Amino acid sequence: MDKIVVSNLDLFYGDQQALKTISLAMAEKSVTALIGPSGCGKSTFLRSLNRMQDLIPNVKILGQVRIDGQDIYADDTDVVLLRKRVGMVFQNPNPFPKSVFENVAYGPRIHGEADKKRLNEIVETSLHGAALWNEVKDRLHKSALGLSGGQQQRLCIARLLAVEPEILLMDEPTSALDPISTMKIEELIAELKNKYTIIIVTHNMYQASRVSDRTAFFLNGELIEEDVTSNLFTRPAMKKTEDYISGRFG
Amino acid sequence: MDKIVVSNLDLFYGDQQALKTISLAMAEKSVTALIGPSGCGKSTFLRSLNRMQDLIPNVKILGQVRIDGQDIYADDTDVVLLRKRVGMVFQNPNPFPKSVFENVAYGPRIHGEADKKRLNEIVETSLHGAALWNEVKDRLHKSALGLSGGQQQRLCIARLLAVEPEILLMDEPTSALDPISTMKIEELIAELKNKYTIIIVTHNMYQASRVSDRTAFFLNGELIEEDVTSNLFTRPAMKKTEDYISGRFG
Amino acid sequence: MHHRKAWVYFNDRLSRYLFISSAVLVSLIILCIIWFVGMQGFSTFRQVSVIDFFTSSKWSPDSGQFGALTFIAGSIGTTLMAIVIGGPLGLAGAVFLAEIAPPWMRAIMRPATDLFAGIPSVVYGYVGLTVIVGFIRKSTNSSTGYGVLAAGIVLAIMILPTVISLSEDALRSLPGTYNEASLALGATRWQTIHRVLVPAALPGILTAIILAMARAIGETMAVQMVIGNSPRLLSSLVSPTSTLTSNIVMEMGNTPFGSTWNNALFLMSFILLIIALVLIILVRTAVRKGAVR
Amino acid sequence: GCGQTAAPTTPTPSATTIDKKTISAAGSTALQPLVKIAADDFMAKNPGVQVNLSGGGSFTGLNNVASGSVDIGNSDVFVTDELKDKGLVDHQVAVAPFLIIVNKDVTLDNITKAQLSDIFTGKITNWKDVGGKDAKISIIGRAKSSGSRATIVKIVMDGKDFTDAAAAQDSTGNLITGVAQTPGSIGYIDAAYLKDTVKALKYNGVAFSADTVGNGQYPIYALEHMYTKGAATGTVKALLDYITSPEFQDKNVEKSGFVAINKLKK
Amino acid sequence: MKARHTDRFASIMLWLGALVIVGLLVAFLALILVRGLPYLNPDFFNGPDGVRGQLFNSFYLLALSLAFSLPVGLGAGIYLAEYAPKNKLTDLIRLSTESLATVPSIVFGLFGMIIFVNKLGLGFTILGGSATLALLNLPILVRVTEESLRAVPRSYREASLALGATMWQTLRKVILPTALPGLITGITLVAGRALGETAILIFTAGMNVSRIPFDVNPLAAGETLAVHLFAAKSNPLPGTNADQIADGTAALLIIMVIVFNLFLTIPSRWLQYRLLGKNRE
Ligand SMILES: Nc1ncnc2c1ncn2[C@@H]1O[C@H](COP(=O)(O)OP(=O)(O)OP(=O)(O)O)[C@@H](O)[C@H]1O
Ligand SMILES: Nc1ncnc2c1ncn2[C@@H]1O[C@H](COP(=O)(O)OP(=O)(O)OP(=O)(O)O)[C@@H](O)[C@H]1O
Ligand SMILES: [Mg+2]
Ligand SMILES: [Mg+2]
Ligand SMILES: O=P([O-])([O-])[O-]
Repeated sequence: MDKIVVSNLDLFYGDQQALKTISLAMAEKSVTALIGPSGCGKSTFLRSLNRMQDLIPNVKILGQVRIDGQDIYADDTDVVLLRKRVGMVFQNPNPFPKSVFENVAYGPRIHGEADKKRLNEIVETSLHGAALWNEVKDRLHKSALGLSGGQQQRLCIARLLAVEPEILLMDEPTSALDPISTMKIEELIAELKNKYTIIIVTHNMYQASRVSDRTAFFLNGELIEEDVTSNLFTRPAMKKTEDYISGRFG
Repeated sequence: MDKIVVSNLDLFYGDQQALKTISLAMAEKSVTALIGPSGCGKSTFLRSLNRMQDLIPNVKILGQVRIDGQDIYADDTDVVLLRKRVGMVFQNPNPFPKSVFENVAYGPRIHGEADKKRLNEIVETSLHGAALWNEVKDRLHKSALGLSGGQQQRLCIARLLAVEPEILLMDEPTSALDPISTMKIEELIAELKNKYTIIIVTHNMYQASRVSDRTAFFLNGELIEEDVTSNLFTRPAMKKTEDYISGRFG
Repeated sequence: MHHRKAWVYFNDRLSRYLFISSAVLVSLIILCIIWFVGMQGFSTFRQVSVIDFFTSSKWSPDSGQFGALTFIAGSIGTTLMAIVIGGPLGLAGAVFLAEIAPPWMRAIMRPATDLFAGIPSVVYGYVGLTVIVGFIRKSTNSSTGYGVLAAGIVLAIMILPTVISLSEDALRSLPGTYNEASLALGATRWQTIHRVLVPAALPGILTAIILAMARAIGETMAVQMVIGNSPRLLSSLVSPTSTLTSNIVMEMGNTPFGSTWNNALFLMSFILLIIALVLIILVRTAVRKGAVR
Repeated sequence: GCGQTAAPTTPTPSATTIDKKTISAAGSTALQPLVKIAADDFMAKNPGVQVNLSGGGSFTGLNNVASGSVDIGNSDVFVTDELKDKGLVDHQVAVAPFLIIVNKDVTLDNITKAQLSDIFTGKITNWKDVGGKDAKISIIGRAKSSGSRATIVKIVMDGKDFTDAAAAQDSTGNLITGVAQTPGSIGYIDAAYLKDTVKALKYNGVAFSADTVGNGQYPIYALEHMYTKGAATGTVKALLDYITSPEFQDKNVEKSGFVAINKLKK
Repeated sequence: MKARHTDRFASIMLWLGALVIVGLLVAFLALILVRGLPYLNPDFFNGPDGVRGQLFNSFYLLALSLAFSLPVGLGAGIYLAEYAPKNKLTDLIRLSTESLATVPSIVFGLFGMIIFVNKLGLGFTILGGSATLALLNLPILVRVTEESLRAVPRSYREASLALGATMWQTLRKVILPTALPGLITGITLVAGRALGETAILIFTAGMNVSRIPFDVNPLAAGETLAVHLFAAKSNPLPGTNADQIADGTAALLIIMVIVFNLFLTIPSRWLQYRLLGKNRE
């Protein structure tokens, strides 16, 4: 069943068009990878799925994005609820200037969890989930800004897991991670797939082929091709895709 | 000839030790890769080579770092000159809130280049060098903050190339880049190696083996092993290194 | 090239020395003023007992009685009043401007707050005297309407621009990623504001509140017009009393420099400084304790 | 000399010459309006001369003239003991009478010394006790350091102190505003400042006028002084001479609500 | 759902707060302008009791006081934000700067009077007045400067220094331009205070104006509009239209502040544009 259906999505920054009539459907409990050269619009596309793009001035969006059949750009959409359901990990780690614990507890707290014990549990589980627990268990109450780049990124993933969204948008979640953390995150994705719908931007084609069911290739704001991952990497339909995959591009 | 010689370097954040008695020499016109799990101290090590760590309060540094035989932590070190000679690309892209052009022209300008024509040339060459020219040539005078993550990172590389340092410190320079830009940067590194001494932090072992002459493996603030890259990856001397490389770690 | 480099370094060094000497100069000036006020003030104690000065509310310089309790209580009272009213209102204004206001509203309100800052205190005092005092008299059934309430309201309005502009700047200079990160977790705008943005901007907001408080406790002309200036210990919010500043300005000009009376007024300025110091430290620790966790 | 600058109609006193181009006066705010008029006239008559004027209060004026930083110190009060030996010379330039004013809703027209004293000391707090309607009395006075207040204390209250319940204003203008808007209020001002927003009371049945002050029937007044350090000379003397000249005293002093100094019977 | 209601409620409260603030301001402006504007005719400026001297003095004093306090205040703020080691001494400086901001201006006035009027024997002058004003404004300038600089992200600093820029170059080309809006806020606050200050100036700059129109001699007497207004309110001279003078002056002061703010914002926009490059999004 299709969880997310995007139809004819156009997006403009001022008068520069960043997404050109994108149509794409993403199935429930599946992983979709977005690949493409830097600046082709992957982040932009991702951010328009939970209306993060609303925050940038001068952005114009045309077309439709339906989640569970509901147009998220309809006037009566509850954006807050939307964003709780559609969680996001950003390209650059962005922890709050709070303690490690408070960063992870933030989501549950705002959604009404006040019980100390439950919070402790959630924080621990989420940090385990993001493969960070061992490194921070002794400094839970120190500032998150003192973590290394990769630690910060995993913290952001833990923070997201703590709110248990239905859809996970991940913008290069492992680009700052070492292979071992990366592997753990990939394992996590494989596990989460059973419950969540996941869309992941990655520059690493091995990663795309390891974790995703389907892959979409973007170029210059256009969706060139979308297919089952193994097909796309072995028998791409389009010349441009082939060029990109084989590194013969540009 | 050894360009950089680090001996018995200890570094503390407050009372937490982040680097433990590191000794390491890096030869001129060579590429050294630093690998290791997230949080092991790679960035910290890199930042202590151009005294960027001076900017963080409560950091204590013991031991010696010699560049061309000169102790850079000596009292009479010219830190400004040091940093011009030892350029750095940061883990997270950090362009100035200025136009693309002004970002790249910044370095040459502060080092005295005022000639408009020369500046234009430098900016163009540097942007070419960082594989960014084509994407930004029409928006040179728009804000750099409107670039995509990968574009920002390449801009920072271009900005660095424009000052022509002797040593390049690169903290995961390609983690936000797509394979094609990555390839270009790797080619660039291969080319620059003829003139510069390069130290690169990377999580990508393929990258390490592709670009570097020697590789150093860090773990928990310690330097576990350092060797010719092909040796380290194929015949590591230490068990820990082997575990990490084969992904059997942790 | 070498020549230029020397020049760049010279500039760098020169600017550093200039900054250091500015800091030294400012420190010296501060020291001078504090020393001057302190010296002048402390010579009061040659004639007056320390205990009397702080514990008595009998201010009758002609008969040698210098009890400043009334003024101390008045100053603390009005300042707290001003902060209690003006602090939250100003902070609300700042949050509104930084996070909520549509552009057109911001375009009106931001310059408007700057204007507030430019209105002379005499005008505030006059509006207080003719509008607010009358209003209080009628609505509280006090006989004159002068008092801490009137002064507090006038001061609350006067400190608005300080609180608003400085807090708004602090909020605006936060990286956009905090906002994004919180909203992406499904936080409402208000949750984002009070759990992430305001705590993150706290140092700037604190500075705003402290400078506002400083302005409130040190404000003279406007307070003096609406406080009533009777040397009677604060007993109700709507009966005339005095503050340190109002009494200083009422009596400073007409008392001979060097006389005990005049010295006592300087001592009162010094006390003002001490009260401010204590309040500043209190605000800092209180807000830090309360919000960062 | 001043020959070429003196206006032909002005009989310039022979002993004075214009020496300094800029002179300054500071002090009493009560006297300031009068000095300001004099200074303006004087500058008009002597182009090139600048008279700098400031308020600050009587003692500020006395201090400044004693320390030599201004040429003239204006004061409502005689020089204080502390400054007695500084060689200050007194020039009395006007008489400042004081009025008792009340809010317009007060029905009284006259008040006696005893009643007033009882009100100000806080013994009487309701208008009905002095023949008015049943309403609370609010006193709005001046600060402890005020010359006006000192005069009232001395002449009306025989040295007794004001009640603590009295509110105070720093300046006559604000006092008038206060009395005008507060029902049942009473205060005192320099006669010069009377406005029709408040009502002036007769004192012991006598209304204030230049004549009643002159003949001693209206006793609430104070002398206004302009002090110099040592005998006045040059421009300073010329200015003081101008202020005390019959021409200025006749034309301006009474118009400004003061009483000419020579009207006073010693 | 509770969060949603709280959000709605908070939004309404914030809007209300904003409306109260704007309402207050509109009320103030209306009160002042409606009363005063009718009197603002040429005679009000050039007539016998005209205020053109006061008007000029207001700006002149403001300019001089900024000229004294800006370099030092900015310099000290920059030092505290960028150079100063973090220790007890700098904390002490910070603390005393803040508490100095509480000293009532009249004490500054007396301090200024003793220094400039008495000790240096200047008498009541524009120079003494503006120097004293500068003292009053220093603490605020220092604090605001430090705060604005601290708000600039560290990554800018790092990026610039890593390119081999000196601290001064980094400051001039990256940090100060980025902090400019905050600095402007500080200057506006300070300037507003300078334009509206009375207590200080009565004791240092005097209460009348030079007879020469637009006298730039810093040793001339310097009554400003605010002092003029104060004088008209507290000692309403008989025979003059004191109320009209006061109301007109108040209106003029407000207009002046508006003009000044414009003066400050337009060049500062331009300056930031210049310093940060053509930064159109
Ligand atoms: N400013 C700081 N204050 C305190 N601790 C810090 C600070 N910066 C780094 N650390 C700690 O020092 C250790 C090394 O950090 P560093 O940033 O060097 O790691 P790294 O190897 O670069 O990791 P990554 O690959 O995730 O970037 C980590 O445990 C980190 O949490
Ligand atoms: N805020 C913005 N204002 C203007 N242009 C923008 C903005 N954000 C992105 N763009 C432009 O839109 C295009 C798509 O950007 P986007 O960030 O989606 O790329 P991306 O595919 O995520 O690249 P990367 O892999 O480098 O992160 C780019 O050309 C970028 O410069
Ligand atoms: Mg992106
Ligand atoms: Mg790192
Ligand atoms: O201002 P006074 O005349 O009352 O001193």
